Amino acid sequence: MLENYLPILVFIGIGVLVGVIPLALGMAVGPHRPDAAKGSPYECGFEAFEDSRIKFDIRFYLVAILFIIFDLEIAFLFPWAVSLDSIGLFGLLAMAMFLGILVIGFIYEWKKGALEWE
Amino acid sequence: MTFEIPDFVPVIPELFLLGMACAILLADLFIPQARRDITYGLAQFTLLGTFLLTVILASPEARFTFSDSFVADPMSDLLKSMVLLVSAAVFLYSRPYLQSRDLHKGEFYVLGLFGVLGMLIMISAHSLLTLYLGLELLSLCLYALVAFNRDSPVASESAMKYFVLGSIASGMLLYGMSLLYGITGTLDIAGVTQGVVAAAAGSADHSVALVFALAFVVVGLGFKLGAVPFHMWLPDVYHGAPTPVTLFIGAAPKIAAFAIAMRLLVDGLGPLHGDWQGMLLILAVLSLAVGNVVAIAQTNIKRMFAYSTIAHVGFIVMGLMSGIEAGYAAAMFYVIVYAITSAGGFGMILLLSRKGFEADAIEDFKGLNDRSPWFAFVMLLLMFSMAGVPPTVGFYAKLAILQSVVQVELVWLAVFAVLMSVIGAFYYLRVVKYMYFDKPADTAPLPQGTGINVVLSINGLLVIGLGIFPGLLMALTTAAR
Amino acid sequence: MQQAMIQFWEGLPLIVQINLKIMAILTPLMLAVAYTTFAERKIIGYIQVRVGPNRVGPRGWLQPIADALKLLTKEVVIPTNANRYLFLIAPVLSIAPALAAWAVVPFDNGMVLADINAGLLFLLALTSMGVYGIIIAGWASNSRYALLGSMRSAAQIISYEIAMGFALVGVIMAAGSLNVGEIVMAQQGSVYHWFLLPLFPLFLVYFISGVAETNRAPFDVAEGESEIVAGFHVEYSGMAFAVFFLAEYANMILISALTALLFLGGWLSPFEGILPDSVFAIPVLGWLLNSGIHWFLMKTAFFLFCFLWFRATFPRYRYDHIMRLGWKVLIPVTIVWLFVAGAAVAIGIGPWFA
Amino acid sequence: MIPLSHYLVLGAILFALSVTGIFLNRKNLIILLMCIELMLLAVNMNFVAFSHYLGDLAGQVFVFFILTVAAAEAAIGLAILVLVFRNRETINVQDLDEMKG
Amino acid sequence: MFADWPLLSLVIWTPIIGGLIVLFVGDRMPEASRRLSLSIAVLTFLLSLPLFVLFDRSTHEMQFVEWVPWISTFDIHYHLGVDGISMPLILLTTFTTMLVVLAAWEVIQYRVSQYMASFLILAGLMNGVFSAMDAVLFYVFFEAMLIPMFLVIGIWGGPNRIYATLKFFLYTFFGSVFLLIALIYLYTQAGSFAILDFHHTPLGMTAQTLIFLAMLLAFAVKIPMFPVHTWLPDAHVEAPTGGSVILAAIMLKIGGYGFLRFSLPITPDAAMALDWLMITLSLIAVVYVGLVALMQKDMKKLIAYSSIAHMGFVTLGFFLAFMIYNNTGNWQGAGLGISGGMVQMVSHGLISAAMFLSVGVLYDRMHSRQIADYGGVANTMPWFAAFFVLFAMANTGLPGTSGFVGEFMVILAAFRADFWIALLAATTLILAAAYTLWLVKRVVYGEVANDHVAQLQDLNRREFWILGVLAFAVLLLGVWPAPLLDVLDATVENLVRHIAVSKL
Repeated sequence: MLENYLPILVFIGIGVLVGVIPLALGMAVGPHRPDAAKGSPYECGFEAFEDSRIKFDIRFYLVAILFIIFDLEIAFLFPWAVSLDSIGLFGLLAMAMFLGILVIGFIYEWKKGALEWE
Repeated sequence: MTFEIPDFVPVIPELFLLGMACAILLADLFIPQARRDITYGLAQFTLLGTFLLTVILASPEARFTFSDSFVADPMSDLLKSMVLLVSAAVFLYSRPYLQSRDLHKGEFYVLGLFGVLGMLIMISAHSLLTLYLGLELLSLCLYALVAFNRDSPVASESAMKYFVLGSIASGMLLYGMSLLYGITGTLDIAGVTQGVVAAAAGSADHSVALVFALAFVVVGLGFKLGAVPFHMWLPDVYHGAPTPVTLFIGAAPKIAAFAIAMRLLVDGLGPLHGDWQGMLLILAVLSLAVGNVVAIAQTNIKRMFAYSTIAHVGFIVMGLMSGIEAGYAAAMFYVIVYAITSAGGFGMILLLSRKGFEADAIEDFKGLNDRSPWFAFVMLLLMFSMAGVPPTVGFYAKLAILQSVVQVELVWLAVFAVLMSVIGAFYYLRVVKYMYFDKPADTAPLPQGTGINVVLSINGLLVIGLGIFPGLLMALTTAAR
Repeated sequence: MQQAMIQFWEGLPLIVQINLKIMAILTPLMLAVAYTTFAERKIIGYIQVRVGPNRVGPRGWLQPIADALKLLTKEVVIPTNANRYLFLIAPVLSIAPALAAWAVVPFDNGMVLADINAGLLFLLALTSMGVYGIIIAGWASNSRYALLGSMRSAAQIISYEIAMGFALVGVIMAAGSLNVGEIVMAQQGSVYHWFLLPLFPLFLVYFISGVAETNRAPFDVAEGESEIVAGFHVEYSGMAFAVFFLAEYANMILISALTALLFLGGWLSPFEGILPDSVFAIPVLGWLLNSGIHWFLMKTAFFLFCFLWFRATFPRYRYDHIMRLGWKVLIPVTIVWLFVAGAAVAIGIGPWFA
Repeated sequence: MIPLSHYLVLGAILFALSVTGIFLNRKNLIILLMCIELMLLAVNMNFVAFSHYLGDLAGQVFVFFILTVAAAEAAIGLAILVLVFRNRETINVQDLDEMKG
Repeated sequence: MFADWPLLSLVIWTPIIGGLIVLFVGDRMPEASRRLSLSIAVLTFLLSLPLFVLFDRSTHEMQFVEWVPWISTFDIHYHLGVDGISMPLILLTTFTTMLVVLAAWEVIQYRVSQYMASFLILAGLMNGVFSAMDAVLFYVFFEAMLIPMFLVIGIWGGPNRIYATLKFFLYTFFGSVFLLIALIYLYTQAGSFAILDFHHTPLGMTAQTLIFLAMLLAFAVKIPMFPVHTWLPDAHVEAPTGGSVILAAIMLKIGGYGFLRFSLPITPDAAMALDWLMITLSLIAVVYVGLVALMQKDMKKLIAYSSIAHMGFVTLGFFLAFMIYNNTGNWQGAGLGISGGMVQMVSHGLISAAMFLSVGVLYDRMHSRQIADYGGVANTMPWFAAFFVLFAMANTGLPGTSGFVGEFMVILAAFRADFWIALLAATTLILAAAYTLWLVKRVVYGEVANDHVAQLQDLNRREFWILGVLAFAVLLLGVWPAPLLDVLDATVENLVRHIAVSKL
């Protein structure tokens, strides 16, 4: 059972290698001649006049917050969906209720304008 | 595998509340700001409806459902009724305040209703899981409510503190629960009891682990109740939150917190009474001392109430600690009385506040007797009730607790408690002093003819009415145990 | 001979076996990635009535190799104020999950590296990992454009991930399993049994989300050359950039493969159940018409083509439109269809939900 | 088979880490939020381990609920954090000292 | 016909409910509330008279008993009843309340109805204290009393009223919480809150001692005894006249009553063991506080200290019993001390009320209580001077006044106990004479001290009647104490019998 996961672990390791090796290779093979202009962040020809770690729109937070909630609801749906055959009508109704509450929250967000990006 | 359809009858009040809360959440979206009172009306209807359902369905038998993870018994019936009534009063007191501050939004009521739902679930929890879920439902609503005034730096700061410390508390409680689960192999409260008995009788490892689990549970509960040394959040939250929210937090959730303490410690970990008695004893002593002493130094009445709450929690914990049925009943009586009294106390702050003016300094009560003898009198009753002076009901609450403490032969603790009450009396008296002996600084007339005045009066009179006839409520709490 | 090979194979240590298997997956995959870039330029070229790259090698066939060599010899510039380690970790975080996800992708019945029951969960988890690479790249670069690009990109990805997740739930409901192989087998029978039909809205949602997840046109505002000059990887050069590039194409192929597996029956033949069994007994033709890895590759290739096709034909979406589409169209559609599918399960509408 | 105690020790270490993090951290509220999440994960570790060794599914169900609650908590925590930053222009833990007494 | 009435309840609730009505009549109609208050006070007094008339003097049993379940959980009952020691005090209460209401007639102009209501409610509560036969009920009345008194001193008091009233409240509250613990402990031992059950509950010596000390704290603060007496001068000085009167005349008596009702019968062995302490403290009160009184410049303070000294006499009388038994081997004369203490309490109730009212009369005119501001008042206020001298004489214990009877009885008892104690106690006669007469001399006699005194008006009719009635009572009790003694007899006798039996 658990040994089925071994290939996955190995694969992840190899995946990382596939990322690391070209990088290392590139850094080894490619030239290395840094200068001030090269090292400065890209700025369409202007000098950077502020810290580039700027404040960004609060909506990104909002999206993150909503995502957490919804993603988790999905996590709930997964086991339910798998076992739908065996839990019968009651399971279905229970999940319908669950989804109903989720939908209520969704409607609330929608009406409150949390989903707007004008 | 098929599922058995659970018995829905015991949860009808909760289901009604849930359905209505969802409906209100949606309905509120389509109600224009000018007619926000509809939301308010619906919320009140919901609370009263739930109350009626609770009362109608009440019975002296314990009714289990959802695989025994939910129980409706006399204790839950009583505590739920109280939670619902107190919350209804809270909503009533809050409305004018919110209206005058552009805070009158449907979210307040919806969050409040969900919070109440959380409390009901806590009260009826008969499994670690439901207990935790109710607790979190309540806590999450409260965090959001504290931050309700989005433009207030103090409110957001206190919300943050509340959130962080509340989450830590939940984490502690959960960790304790996880150990309990590991030791007893079940989440069911009754099962936990059996498991604890078996484990305690078993190997020494198990009993060490049990005490370990117990310590975490007690710490978590201590946080939630606001007992010293886990009280740090309480003054800031009381102080920083908008007053209606402070009122909400200050009143009903204490009942729920008491309920989970009962379910967990008494019902679940009853066999470990010897172990938790000592822990609670320390909590009680510290709470009494810190709460009463620090309250004296406060100038903000919300903060003062916060420390006074801590002191009251000390009394409640004392009742729990006694470990006898009378003590539990006494603690229950105390917590109900406390909820009623503090609802009145905060209601009074709300009554005195108006647009652009927060009556949250103790000095704002100056000369209240000249402005309104009646409300000064009501506040007087509330203050004396908190101080535990007869004939107000606060006295019987303390009496019952002391009685149970003396009964388990901890007379020194009773003496300590009453000494601390004497110190406590001082700051309550200070409020009375401002009201009666000083000239008013603020001469604006009090609002007239609103429902608040009536309910607040009833609230105040309840304190003395219950003081003259405490027998009924006491009988109820005794029967609920 | 065959016997000997099997014996030799079984004699190898497990870890070597696994590594060989992985190589067997990775090598073609990397080749596919390389030639997808080539195909992209060619196809878009033809759609735009150009010829595309045709200089390097016969008809330009060596172009990807040349690209790779060029990138390899370029300097990997690390901006002065960048967070060096995060800056270098980001591309790795991008590509590793895009590749590792293939561990649970079945190519044919039983032809899968790791036959795990939580396959779909694993896929969902790994595809979610990609967003870390983007965020970290944007943050570590210490450039406004990169940061803005990464924020946009991250917000977009997680928004579409919800719709994607809901769509997956529909598939699981129909299949009753999280094992990708079993999901494919649940679609066995005939082309009507494929989930494309009962879950058509979910299929659309899934594929659109897939496109958005990979930041491909028309949802490529994160790169948005005209506004934020390549977005989160603006500061990357040389092989560091190449790795991001690889990751993007690997993800495209993965999404295409998954769409084929989840909705179009994977390796199952469209003729199954339609043609009489006797046809499948015909030596070569029968093998071609019967289910097998070639069907899976063909379906995948089709969706991959769609990716390129979209890029060539659709104008870029505005950012608020993208978010609106994700939240206000796709999510409601999936939720509604979940209810429909739930009802279908309750009633037992065949052949999918029986 | 990995013995139960390993998991428990891991859980305990995670829990201790999170508590330490909460009490030592004076700089950044986000770290606090992360510590809280870590705390819940430590609990989850315990529950899953116990559940597996007891052969009782209830523990895993509990984990599911804890995850949900953790998500809701994180959402509210982030929202409050945003509010704090908007009102105070800082998320430094030490700067949250407007109320005294 | 009155015998069937729930007289005690009436005496308690008539003034309380009446007070609430007065409160609602409000400050808008001060005249109406004054009249209403007076009629309620008079009605209450009339209702209390049957208690005296119908009192069965031959028994120590509780009379006029009322018994209704109240808080069933703790077996607490609304249990009322009076015997020889409580009945006179109830009468004293209702009587004094009338005078207080009258005395405030013109003087109090600020928030009249609240003032009147406070005193009426206070009267009801004090009657409750004296008639409660259930410990919790007793405690409820005992504590509830503090609230109106707290307000009375705080609202209508002098410049330093807030300090005084807080001190008053916290001292008494502090003392009484120990009583509460003791009562709760007794409940766990006796199984009920009935005071009479407490009397018969056997208790170990440690328990008795602790309970005795707890109760001592409560009652000593109340009565007050040295060294917890310091709140009293402050409270008296700051309180309005009515407040002082009630405080001195009745509230102090509750301490004494508590000793008789609780300390002695519940913890006789501890009381016996600790009687030296009580006697010492009493003698200190008598002698030392008497000396302190001598030094006072403020009339009210002087009377306050004199009250403390007199109450020292009361406690002395109560606790002599054991010493008499120890020194003589029998209980002969023990009752004399206790009866003497009781008579002294009643008498002091009248005299101190009269003294404070007299000072109030002066204060209303001059707005000063400093002795130095007066002199030669007799010249301008002859009637007042006459009354004042009479009360002063009574205060010193001049034969023929009520003050004499009690002191004489206590001193007699003291002689049975110990000569030296008696001697020390007797010094009170000299000390009291010294400070009281010196006060009289400085205030009443001599030349007219200043212009203000010269402009003083003599008593008006209201004041005349108030003082007159008091003077009559003082003299009546002085020359014919028999009715009071009759009432006390059976009860005191029973008390002595009770404490003679060890509870160990």
